[in-house]
Amino acid sequence: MEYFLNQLINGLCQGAIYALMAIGYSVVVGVVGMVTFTHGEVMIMGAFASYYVFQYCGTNLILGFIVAFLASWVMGIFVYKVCYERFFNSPRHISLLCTIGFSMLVKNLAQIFFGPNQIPMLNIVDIKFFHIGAMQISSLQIMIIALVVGLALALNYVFYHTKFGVMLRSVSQDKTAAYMVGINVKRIAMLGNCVGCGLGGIAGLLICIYYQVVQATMGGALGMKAFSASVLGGLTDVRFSALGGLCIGIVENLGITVTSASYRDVFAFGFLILVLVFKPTGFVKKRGTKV
Amino acid sequence: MKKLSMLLIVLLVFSMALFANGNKEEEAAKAEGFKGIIKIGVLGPLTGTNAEYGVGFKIGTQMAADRINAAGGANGYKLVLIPKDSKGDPKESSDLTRQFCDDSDIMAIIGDFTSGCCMANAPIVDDAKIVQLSPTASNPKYAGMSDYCFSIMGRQDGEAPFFAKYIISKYMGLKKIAMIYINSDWGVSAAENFRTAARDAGVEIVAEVNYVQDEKDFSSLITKLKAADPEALIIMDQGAVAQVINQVRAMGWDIPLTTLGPGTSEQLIGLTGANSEGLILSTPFFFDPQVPELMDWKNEFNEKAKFNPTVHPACAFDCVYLISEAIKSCGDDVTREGIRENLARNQYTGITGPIKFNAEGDITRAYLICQVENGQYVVKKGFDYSAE
Amino acid sequence: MNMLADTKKRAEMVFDKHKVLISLLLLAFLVLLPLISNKSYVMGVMCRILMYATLAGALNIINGYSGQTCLGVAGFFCFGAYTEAILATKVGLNFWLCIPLAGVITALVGLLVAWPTLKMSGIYLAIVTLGFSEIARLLALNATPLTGGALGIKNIPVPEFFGIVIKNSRSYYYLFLVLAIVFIFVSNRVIKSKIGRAWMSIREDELASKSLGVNASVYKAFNFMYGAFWIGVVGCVYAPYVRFIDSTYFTLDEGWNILSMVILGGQGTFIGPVIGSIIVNFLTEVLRPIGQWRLVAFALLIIIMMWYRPQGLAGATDSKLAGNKMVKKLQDRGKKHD
Amino acid sequence: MIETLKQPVLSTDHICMYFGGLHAVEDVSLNIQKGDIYGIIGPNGAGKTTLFNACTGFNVPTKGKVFLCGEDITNLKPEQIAKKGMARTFQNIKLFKYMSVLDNIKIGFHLNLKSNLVDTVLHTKQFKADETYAIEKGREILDLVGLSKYTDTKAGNLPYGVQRKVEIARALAINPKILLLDEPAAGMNPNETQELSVYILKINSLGYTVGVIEHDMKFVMNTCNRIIVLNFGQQICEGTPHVIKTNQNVREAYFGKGIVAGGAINVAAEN
Repeated sequence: MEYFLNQLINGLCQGAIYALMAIGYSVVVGVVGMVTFTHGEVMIMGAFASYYVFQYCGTNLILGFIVAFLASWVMGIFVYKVCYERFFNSPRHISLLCTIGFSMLVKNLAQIFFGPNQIPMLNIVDIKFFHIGAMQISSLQIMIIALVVGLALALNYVFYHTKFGVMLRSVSQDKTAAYMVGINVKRIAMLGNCVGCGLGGIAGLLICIYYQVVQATMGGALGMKAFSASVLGGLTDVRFSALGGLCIGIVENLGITVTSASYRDVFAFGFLILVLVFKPTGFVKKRGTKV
Repeated sequence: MKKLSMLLIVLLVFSMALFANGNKEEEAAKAEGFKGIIKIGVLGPLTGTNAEYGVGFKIGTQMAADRINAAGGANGYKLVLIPKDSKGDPKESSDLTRQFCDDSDIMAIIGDFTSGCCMANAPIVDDAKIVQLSPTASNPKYAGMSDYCFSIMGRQDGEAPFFAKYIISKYMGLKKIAMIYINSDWGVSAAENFRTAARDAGVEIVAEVNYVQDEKDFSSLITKLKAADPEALIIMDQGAVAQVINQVRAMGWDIPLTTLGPGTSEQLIGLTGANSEGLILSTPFFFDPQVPELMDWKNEFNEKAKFNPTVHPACAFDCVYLISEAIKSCGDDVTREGIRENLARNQYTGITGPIKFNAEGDITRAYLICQVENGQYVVKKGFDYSAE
Repeated sequence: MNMLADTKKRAEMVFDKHKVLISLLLLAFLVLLPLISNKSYVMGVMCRILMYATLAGALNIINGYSGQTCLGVAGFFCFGAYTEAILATKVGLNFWLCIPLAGVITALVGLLVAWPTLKMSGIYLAIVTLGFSEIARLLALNATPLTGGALGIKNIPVPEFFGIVIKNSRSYYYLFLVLAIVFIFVSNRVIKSKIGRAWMSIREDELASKSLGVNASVYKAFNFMYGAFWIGVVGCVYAPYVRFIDSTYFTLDEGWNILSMVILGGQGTFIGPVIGSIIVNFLTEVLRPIGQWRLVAFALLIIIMMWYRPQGLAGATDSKLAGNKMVKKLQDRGKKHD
Repeated sequence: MIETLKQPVLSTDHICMYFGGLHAVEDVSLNIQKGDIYGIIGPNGAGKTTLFNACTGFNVPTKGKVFLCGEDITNLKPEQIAKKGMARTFQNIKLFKYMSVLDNIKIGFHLNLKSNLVDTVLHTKQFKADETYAIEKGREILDLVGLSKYTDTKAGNLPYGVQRKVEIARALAINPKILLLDEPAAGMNPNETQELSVYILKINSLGYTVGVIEHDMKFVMNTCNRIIVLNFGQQICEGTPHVIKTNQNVREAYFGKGIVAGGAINVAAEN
């Protein structure tokens, strides 16, 4: 029993990270209105940035998160300029393929400049353990879950209680209409994209702290997880995407407990496909913006 | 229809580019006073996840070639190495192997790194009757695939039993262990052999889990293993060992760790820091600080590569010497078949120890027990297993 | 400007006149190539070009002609190859029987994948196919009793053709050549028929084609199956060609690789994927020395292509694939007329 | 004989279409007889297009039934309904822009072509017959409606008015029992509208039954022989142009009578 609870905690932690990735992802898709394949790479760039900060300015977690956020923000600008700006009126698949190209570009450049090998990220946080009966949870896991929840709430506030949030939502719902009422759609879209990427960067850093390693080739798989998580959440809905992330994380880990880790992605994507079969738009009732 | 002709033109250009070749090296070598040149193809993942090892191959082999040529070459012939990047991708590897096979100047192929690539190349080298001598392929099925396939890493079914019998049961004196291994051709066969050996040695495997390449999160696996409460954990992998170790410690599980695969890799210690303290592992070969020429070799390598060598480049180094020995004993008419025959027949002692191929083209190695003590690999000779 | 257009038209007319001649020339060149040089390396590369040309072509049927986004080509490839390998090694079935079997099985898998997402927007199909591709690979890696697991399947028997053993890459070159020609011939006929028109109408405007009685979901599903069929067939020929397959052959990168051929070469035409395959494989050979930078170059090429020629080098200019520039041009023309 | 005359081509039976709280179409019953040119008019937001969508299967009606020649087609999919013989055009032209006019028509013939995959690959008689049929009939229709000079131009390059005509011609290709036109004259200048009116009358004279949504009163009055007026989803009048002209409710609906208009504005504000 405790064993399963322990596994549940692992799943929860994993899921929390997926959730954070998914939140960023769904902000991007929601506001820009186009699907991206670059999210994984963007996240890893954030992680690398803060890795180098840790190298030269000592391990200061807060600083690390800020740097990761900003680095990915900048990446977001590039992504926007390259993959979105000129494709708002084009068929969707074009910008999609463009993002695929961009992610290939970033991934390989990263391999060239940072090397293909794993780079250790040790002792960023000193880990303590708390025992509740036979089940244990580490301070790192608590930190991750807390941070994710906090960010999710903050984002929710920004989205639904600030002027900026209203602009973001208006753009995500109807670009033309937003334009009519005098919102600078392209600028807002870019900002939204950057916010999403920034959150991705934080997620990236968290992942690397959790796995204690950063590697240029990590991005692809993570990006796909983020993608599937936010698809589960209906692609554009922040809260449901977070839920999707959690679900995938838990399903994965519980699946692994009964079989083997070789089936991890089988569980993740199998679950996704199953949900899509029965609820074609994921957890949400109806899709927000048409993507 | 413009497109059709466009296609035609592209094709023509393309084929022209393919057929164009020619070389001046022969004359250059003659001028230097060699009888001629003998080319050896070197395959390795110079890029990609295993790049570290591929680069190791390149440098190790080049060091060997330089030494041989400095000493008057292999039987008067200058050895020229042609390193190519297989990226650890079987398709890529096969193409490059074909390329080597076509080039009649190339007398032998050293490589590839992974067993998968080597096995993909086996039919090709078998057709071309050219030696494929892999420094590192340890899949038991590999060498048997063709008369022209050789490996000097020592097979899984050599190392794993040693590990079970001597390290686990004798040296550590344990009865219950847990096993985590990578689900790749290497890992699976390693685990397989370990299981059988463990059964013979009376060691019980209370839990075993596996994972695929590029796995990053081991927490649930570790929880699983922890639940079985073993006396020690054995990790079978090259790439992810460091992560497993770190995550085991990150989950506050202080269990004796042993690993089968990475050998005495400096990178491993770099990646794990204090976490790998006390890690026990087996290695066919160890850069023993007591042996000066080994240290020289290590330093020379480090100058060229800017990182410390594992066992793999050392094996690659030996491969070149093996080939050159084979060439020597070929006498004057050096042929691919000739090299194969002599390679199979010869006996040679390289820096990684004595090498004598069995009928299949594999060798059985003697292994050392190492342990990590304050960030250094230390050879433990707890008892003399070789006597048994 | 107008002059230029005229010369272009005239040139095309000339080419049209010599259409047959050119294609014959091309065919002769391809058939005689092995006699010019039978180096197994050259042959190997040619095999790869032809194989990928067919794969990309099949993918183009899905992505290019019916405008669906399939990213899981590696998965179907995997299914085809493993079907052949298993049937040939475990059951001892004749290679030539395996071909249709592998095709049909892959097609059915394709249906299975496409079905859940037919009613949804393309992006869902994209993620589902992507997931499927990974699932297929992992199943191949883990279903040890059937697929040999991580150790893969080795010594796949080589096919025989009336006593001629198809062993070296030269004979495979002819095999792949025939396959490619058959594929293009058949698909060309399909595209130039009711079915092909229906596919393209769906690509251009699904609502309109529905209002004309085109059963969009059925045709999309069929389109998916058709593409999957050919991918499976190629996989079936590929397995004995490499003699040894394991799951590492069918990673997502393989999928991206094939996709990039379609993108660069051009979608919505038959010549496009062929050119794409030639370019990518040619660059692969030529750019070997620069190692990793090669992939950077590919990535840049893809982006540039999306920026300036979304339909690809030889893609269908007069289609939705060509993106908004074409639309704008048309609208302007329309305005002028008003 | 009498019955067949009596039986309407398209009829809706107390059809309702609700979107959440919004009653877009409320209890509308209309009968379009063979040979009619049936106008559906009403101010913006009166639910005309929604009614069309409900008839053609693009939306499933909340309540009520739709009959095509006495056959219940209420819950069928658009393509099935098209198969039953109902063609429609769209408010914003939905041509296959990049295809030639003839190809557009060809796709219209989709339902009439019988050849299957085998025929296609082997180029059997069936296939050849189909192709020739498609091309000849296509040209025939284009001649009929006087568009033959555009046969090989790309649909997207045509002027707006002509695109309309092509779209209608394409709808004719499925050889429909009834043809529904959604605001064909939208965005046209008076001359084009005039031409269109002639065009539709011509099609009608070829024996096609036509249902048309339109704002342009003049156009409707000159073209249609029966008219239904919708307002806020409810049908307020049905009959010949003359009846409509003289109907009090219609005047109110269009030119407003204090309360009605006021109420209207309120409702509009709510939705």
